[in-house]
Amino acid sequence: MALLDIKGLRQRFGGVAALDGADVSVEQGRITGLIGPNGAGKTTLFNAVTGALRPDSGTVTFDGTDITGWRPDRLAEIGLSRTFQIARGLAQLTVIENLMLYGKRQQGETFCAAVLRGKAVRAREEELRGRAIEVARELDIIHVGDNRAIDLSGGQKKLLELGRALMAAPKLIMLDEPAAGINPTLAKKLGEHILALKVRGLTFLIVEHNMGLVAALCDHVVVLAQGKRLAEGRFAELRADRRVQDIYMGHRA
Amino acid sequence: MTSYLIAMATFASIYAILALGLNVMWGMAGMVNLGIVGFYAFGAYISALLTVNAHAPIALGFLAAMIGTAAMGALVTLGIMRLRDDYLAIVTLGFAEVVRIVAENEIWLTRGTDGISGIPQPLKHLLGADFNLAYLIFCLVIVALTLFVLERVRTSPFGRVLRAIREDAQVAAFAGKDVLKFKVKAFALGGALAGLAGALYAHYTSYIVPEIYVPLLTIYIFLALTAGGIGNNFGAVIGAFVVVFFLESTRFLIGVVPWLSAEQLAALREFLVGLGLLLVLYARPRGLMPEPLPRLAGPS
Amino acid sequence: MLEKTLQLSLNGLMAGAVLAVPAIGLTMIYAVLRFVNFSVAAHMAVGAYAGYMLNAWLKFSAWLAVVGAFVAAGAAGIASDHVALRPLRGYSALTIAIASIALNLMIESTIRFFFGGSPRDYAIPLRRDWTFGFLHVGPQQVENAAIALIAMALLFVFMMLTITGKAMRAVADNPMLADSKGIDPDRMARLAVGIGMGLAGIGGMLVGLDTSIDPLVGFRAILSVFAAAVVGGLGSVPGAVIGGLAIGLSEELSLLALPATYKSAIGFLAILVVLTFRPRGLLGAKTA
Amino acid sequence: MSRLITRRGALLTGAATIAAPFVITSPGFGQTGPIKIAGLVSLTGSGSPFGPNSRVAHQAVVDQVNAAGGLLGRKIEYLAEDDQTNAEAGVRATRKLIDVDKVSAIMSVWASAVGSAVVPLCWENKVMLLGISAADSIALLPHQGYFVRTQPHTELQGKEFARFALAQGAKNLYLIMPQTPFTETVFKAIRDTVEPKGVKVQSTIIDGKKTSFRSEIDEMVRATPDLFMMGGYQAENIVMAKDLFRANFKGKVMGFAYGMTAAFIDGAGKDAAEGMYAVAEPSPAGGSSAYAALKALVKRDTLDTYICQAYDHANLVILSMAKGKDASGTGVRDNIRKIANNDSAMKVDNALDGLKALADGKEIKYAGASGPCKFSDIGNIIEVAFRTTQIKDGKLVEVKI
Amino acid sequence: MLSVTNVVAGYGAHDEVLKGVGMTVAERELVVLIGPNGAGKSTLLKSIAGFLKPREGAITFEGKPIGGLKPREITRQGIAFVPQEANVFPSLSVEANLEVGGYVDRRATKGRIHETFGRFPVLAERRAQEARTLSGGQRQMLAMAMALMAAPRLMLLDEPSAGLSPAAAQELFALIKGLHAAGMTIVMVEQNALDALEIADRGYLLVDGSNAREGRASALAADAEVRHAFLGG
Repeated sequence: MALLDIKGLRQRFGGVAALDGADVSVEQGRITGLIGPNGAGKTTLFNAVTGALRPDSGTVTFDGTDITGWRPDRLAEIGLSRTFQIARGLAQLTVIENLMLYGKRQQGETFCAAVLRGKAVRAREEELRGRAIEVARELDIIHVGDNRAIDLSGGQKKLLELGRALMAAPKLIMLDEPAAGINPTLAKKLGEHILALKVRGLTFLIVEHNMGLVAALCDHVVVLAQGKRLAEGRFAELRADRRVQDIYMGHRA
Repeated sequence: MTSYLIAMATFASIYAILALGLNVMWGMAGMVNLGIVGFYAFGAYISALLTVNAHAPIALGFLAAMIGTAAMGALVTLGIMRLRDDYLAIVTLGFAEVVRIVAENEIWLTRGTDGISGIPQPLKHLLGADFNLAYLIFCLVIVALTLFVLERVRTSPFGRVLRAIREDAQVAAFAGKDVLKFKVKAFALGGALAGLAGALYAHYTSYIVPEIYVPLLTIYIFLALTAGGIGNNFGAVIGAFVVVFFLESTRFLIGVVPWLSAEQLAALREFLVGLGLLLVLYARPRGLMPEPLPRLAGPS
Repeated sequence: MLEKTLQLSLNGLMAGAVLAVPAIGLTMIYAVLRFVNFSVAAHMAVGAYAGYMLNAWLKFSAWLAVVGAFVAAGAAGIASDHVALRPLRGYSALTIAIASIALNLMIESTIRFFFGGSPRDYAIPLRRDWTFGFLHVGPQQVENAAIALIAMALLFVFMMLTITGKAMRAVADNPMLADSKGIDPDRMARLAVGIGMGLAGIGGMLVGLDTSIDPLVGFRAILSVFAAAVVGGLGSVPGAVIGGLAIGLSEELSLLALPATYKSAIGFLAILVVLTFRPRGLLGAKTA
Repeated sequence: MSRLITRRGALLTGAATIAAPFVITSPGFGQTGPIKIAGLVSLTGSGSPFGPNSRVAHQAVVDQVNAAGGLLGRKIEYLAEDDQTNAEAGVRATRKLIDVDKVSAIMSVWASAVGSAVVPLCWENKVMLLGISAADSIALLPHQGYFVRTQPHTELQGKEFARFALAQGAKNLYLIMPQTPFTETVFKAIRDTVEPKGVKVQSTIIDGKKTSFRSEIDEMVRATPDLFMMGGYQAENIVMAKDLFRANFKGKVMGFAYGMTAAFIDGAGKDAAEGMYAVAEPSPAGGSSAYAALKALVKRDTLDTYICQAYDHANLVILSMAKGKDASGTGVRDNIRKIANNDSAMKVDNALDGLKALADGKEIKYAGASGPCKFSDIGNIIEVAFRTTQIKDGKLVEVKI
Repeated sequence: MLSVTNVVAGYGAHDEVLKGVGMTVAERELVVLIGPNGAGKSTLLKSIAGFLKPREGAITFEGKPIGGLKPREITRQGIAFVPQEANVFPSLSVEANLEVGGYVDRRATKGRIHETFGRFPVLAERRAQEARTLSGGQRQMLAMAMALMAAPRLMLLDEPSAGLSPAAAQELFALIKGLHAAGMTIVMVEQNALDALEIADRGYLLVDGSNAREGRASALAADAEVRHAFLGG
C-alpha cells in the first residue's frame, strides 16, 4: 500500500482550476518525483496536501489515515514533513535553533516546564541539541550553526530546509524544488544526502525542475500537466514519451 | 532628592514590568498590542476592588490581578487572532479605550471617575516612612524575578516556538506547533505581567482612576521597549528606566529655557517624547540591545 | 420612537459624511504606502487651525478656509512624511505605524505650543436649524455634509477621470508594474500623502465648524475615523465612505439602546463585528 | 569602529545634557534658603484651559510679596508643575515638588482625580494641598488637615442649582453632564431638593470625549424642559450651546460658573450664549476689592472663578506662614484657619495688607477674590456665598434671584 | 539594437541566477529565449527592464548603456516590458489600464486607445470593466495592449502564454506574429519552446544561467540537444 495516496484532488482559485482531479501516490521507501511545466499545479498540490490550503474535493490518505484538510501541526505530528521552494528560514533564529524547533515531544514547550526546567526537559533539550548538531554536521552547515538563518547563503538555506524536515523524524518528506537556486556542486551533494536518507528508510516526494537530479534520484516519476496526472513511470521511460516531451517543449494537442 | 529618586525608580520598575509584558507579546511572539494600558488598568482594578471592597489580603489581590488579566489576554487573542498587524494595532488600541470607558461608567463597580482611593499599601503601618524604600525593593525584586522567569522562557523550547511564530507562523505550524495555542499563551503571559504591574501601581499610590490609563502611557511603554531592544528582556528593563529618566529630566527644562511659558514647556515635553521615540526608531529599529542568540553549535 | 429613530439617523448620516472625509484620507495613504498612518489625528488639527487662522484672523469665508485647511494639512502631511517617516520605508509596516504615533504626538504638541489648549471658534454666524415636519437639521450640518460631498466628488473625479489619479491607483495596485509604465511611485506616494492628509485637514475643520477646535480636535475623532476606514476595508476609498456613514449612523443610533457615555466604544464594537465576518473589512482589497 | 565611538560619544553627551539640570537644581536650603511653594496645574490635557491662569495668579502674588521684602525675611520661590490632567503624571509631578524642591504647599490642583491621587502624598510628607477640585470624596480621605479647598464641594453646588431652579419657578428640569467624579453627587443633590417640590427631573450623562452632542441635545429638546442644566466644562458647553441655539431651544439654560466663562462666550458666540445663567460661582467676585485688585494684577477684564481661587490660595498660604512664623506645610495647616475663619478679626483681601497687619500684631481675616474662604474641619469651604450671573450682550452680569 | 554582454545578476546577496549571459537583438527581429526552468530567462528580461541591477556586464539599447536605470527610465527609452504575472492593474478599468500604459506619452493616448480598441474588439467591449474580471486570455491581451500604448521600439514579453488555454495561446502567438510582421522588435521568454521557435527569427537556449546555444529558430527546434536540455540527462 502507498504511504501517501492522493485521489482526485481539486483546488480552484477564482475561475482557474489549479488542480483538476490530480492522482499521485507515493510508495513507502521510495523517492517519487513530481515533474511538469510551470503552472501544472505541483506547488498547489503540496500546499493542498500539507494543510496550507483546503482542497475543494478529493482525498489524501497518509499511512492509512485520511488526512484531507488537516492542520499542518497535526500532519507534522503523524510524520509528514515538508520544505518550501523559497527557503523560509526563521530569520532571527540560529541554524541550530531552527533545527531544534522541529524536534518532537518537547516537554519544555509548556510555560511551567520552561521555567522549572526539570531534568527530563533538560535531557530532552540536550538530546535535541545533539541531534541538531549531528544533522548540521551531516549537511555541512555546522560551521554556521550559531549564525542567524537570515545570514546564510541561498544554498545553506536550502540545506537548512532539508535539515529541519529531518529533525521532525518524519516518515515522508515532501521537498519543493530542493535544488532551485543552488549551484550544481551543491545540488549534487544534496542529491547524495537524499539518497543516503532513503537508504535509511525515509520516503520522499520531490518536486524538481533539475532533470539531472530527478534522473539520478527518483525511483518513480509522476508527470503533472494542467492540474492532472499526465503520465507516470520510470524517468528513462518518460523521457522517451512523446507526450511528455511535448508538454515540456510546448506543442499542444 | 533621595525619596524622589526612590519614587521614580519605583515607577520605572512598574514600567519595566509593563515593557517585559509587551516584550512577551510583541518582542517574542510578534503580536503588536497597542492596548497594553488596558491590561494594566484591568489588573489594577481587580486588585484594588478585591482588597478595598472585599477586604481580601493584598497578596490575593496580586494573584487575582495576574490570573484575571491572563484570562483576558487569552480571550482577546481568540478574538483577534485572524487579524494582520495593522488591524491588530487599531483593534488593540480601541480595546484599551473600551476598558477605560467601562471603568469610567460602571460606577456601581468601579466608582467611575471618582476613582478608588484608600487602596491598602502592604505593611504601610509597620514601615511608616520606610514604606517607599521597601516598596521599591519589593518592585525591584519582582522585576528581577520576572526577568529570571522570562529569560528562562526566552531560552527554553517554549520561547523558541514563540520566536519562530514571530518569524513565520506557517513554518512554525509545519514544525508541528499549535500556533493558536502558543499565541494565546503568549498573550496570557504578557497580560498577566501587565496585570501585575497594574496591581503594583495601585498598591503603591493607593489610588486609581480610569483617566490614568490613557494611550500616552502605551506610547511610553513602546518607547521603553523599542529603546531597550525588542526581544531583549534586559533591554526592556533598561529601556523603562531610560524612559522615566527622560520624562522626568525634561521637567527640569524650565531652568534651561526660561523664556517659554509653562504651557509651552509642557507642549515641548510631549514633543520631546515623540521625538525620542522617532529617533530611537531611526537609530535602531530593533532597539539599542539586539535580541541575544544562544550558542548551541558547540560539541554536545 | 419612529421620529426619534429618524432624527438620529439623520444626525448620524450628517456626522458620518464628515467622518468619511478623514477616513478617506487614512485609507488613501494606506492604499499607496501600505501602513496605517496614526498622524491623521494631528493633521486634522493642523487643518482645523489653518482654517481657523484664515477664517478668524484673515477674515476669509468658511468655504475658502476649507480650501486653505486642505492645502495646509496636505503640505504638512507631505513635509512630515518626508522628514519623519520616509527614512523608515523598508522597515515593517508596524514600525512605520508606531513612528506615525510619535509623529502625531509631535505635531499635536507643536500646535499646543503655539496656540495653547483653550478652545477656539471660527468667525461664522450661528444659524437656527431648519425644520421639516418633525425632523430638523442645522444649516451648518448641511453645509458640512455638502463640503464633505464636494470633497468626495472632487476626489472621485480626480481618481477616476484624471491620468494622475489613475496613475495613483495603479501604484496602489502594483507599484512595480506602475514603475515600468513610466510612473514614479515615490512621487505618487507623496501625492497620496498630500491629498490624504489634506482630506484629514478638511475633516478636522468640518468638525471644528460644527463645534469648536483645540489641539485634540482630531484625536477625539480618531477612533471613529479608524473605525470607518477599517470597517470599510483599509485601502478602499468607497469603503471609507460607506464605513464613515455606517459608523456615524451606529454611533447615533446606539443612543436608542445604550447610555450616551458608551458612544466612543461603538466604533470599536463595529470593527470587531465586521472583522469577525470579513477580516479585511466590507470592501477590503484581497491583495497584500 | 569610528561609528561605535561616535555613537558612544553621542550617548554620553546626551546623558550629560539630560543630567545637567539635576545637578544644577540642588536640594532645598532648609530654613535659610527661599520659601518654596508650588502650583500643581493642568497645562496639558482637558484641564489645560485653566492651568495657565492659576500659574499666572500664583506668580503675581509671589512677585508682589517678594517685591515688598519677602516673607519671614526670606524670598518666596514659586514653582509650577504640569499634572497633564492625569493622576499618574500628577503623582510623578508631586513627587518631584515634594522630594526635590521641598515645597511646603501645593496649590490649585484642579482635576478631582489628580487631587485624590496626590492628597495622600501631601499628608504623608506634611505638605499642604489647596484644591480647586470639587469631588466630595477628596475631603473625606484621612488627610489630617493637610487639605483645604476653596471650590465648594459638589453637594453644595448641587443644592445651589436646585435653589436657583426653584427660584426660577421651573417645573420640568433636564440635566446633562459629562461623566465626572461629581456628576452623580450633583444630580442627587438637585433631585433630593426639587423633586419633593413637584419638579420633574430628567438627566443624561454624556461622553465628554465626543465631538458632537447633537443627538443628546435633540433628546433633551424633545422633552421640552423649562430649565436646562448644561453641566459641562467650557469645551463641552461650547458645543452644547451651539446645538441649543440651532435647535431653537426656548427654555432657560444654566451651567456651572466654571463652564460659563468669557472663553465660553467667545467660543459659543454671543448669540448662542445670550441669556444663559452661570450658577454656583463662589461670590463676591465682581464687587470685592480683591477681585478688582486681581484684575489689575493680571491685567484682565474678566476673571473666571479658578483664577480667583488660585489668587486666594497664594495669599492664604503666605499669610498662614506669616501668622505662625512657620514656613512648613504643617505651619500652613495649623494656621490657615486662624487667618481664614476668624470672622471677628480685621478683614484683609491681599497678602501685602495682611502681612503688614500681622507684623503690627493684629489678628486678620482673609476674604479673597473667590469668596470668604472659610474652611470646615475636613477642609471644605463653608459659608460659600454663591452668586449668579447671566450672559447679557456677551458679558457676564450679576443678577439677583 | 539591443546588446547584452556578460551580465551577472541575481536576487539576493548570495545567489547568481545569471552567470554571464550575452545576447544581441537586431531591429525588427523576434528573438525567443528558451531553456529549462530556473535557467534565468525571466531574470534576464527583468535585468533589461530595470528591475534587477546587473552586478557585472553591460546592457546597451540603441547604442546607449541602460544597465542600472530605473524601470520608468527604461520605459522612456522605448522599451516595454510585459511581466508574466500581475501584468495589469486589477482595480482599474480596461480603459484606465490603457491610459496608464500610455503614461509616458500622454498626448497620444486618446488616438492610441482608439487604435487599440480597433485592434482588440474584446477589450473595447469591456472598456469599463475592472481588469480583475477579465479571463486569462483577455488579461494577457490587455497587458500587450498596455505595452503598445507607450509606442515602444522594443518589447520584452515574459512567458506570455503561461496559464492560458491552448486556444488563447494560439491567439496570442498570432498577435505576436502580427506585431513582428508589422516591424516590432521583440524579445520573448517562452515555456512553449516549439511554438515560440515557430514564429521567431532566432533563439537563445539558456541553461543554468549561461548561454548554451543560439541560432536560427528553425535550427534550434530541430536540434536534439535542445530537447535534451529540457529533459535533462
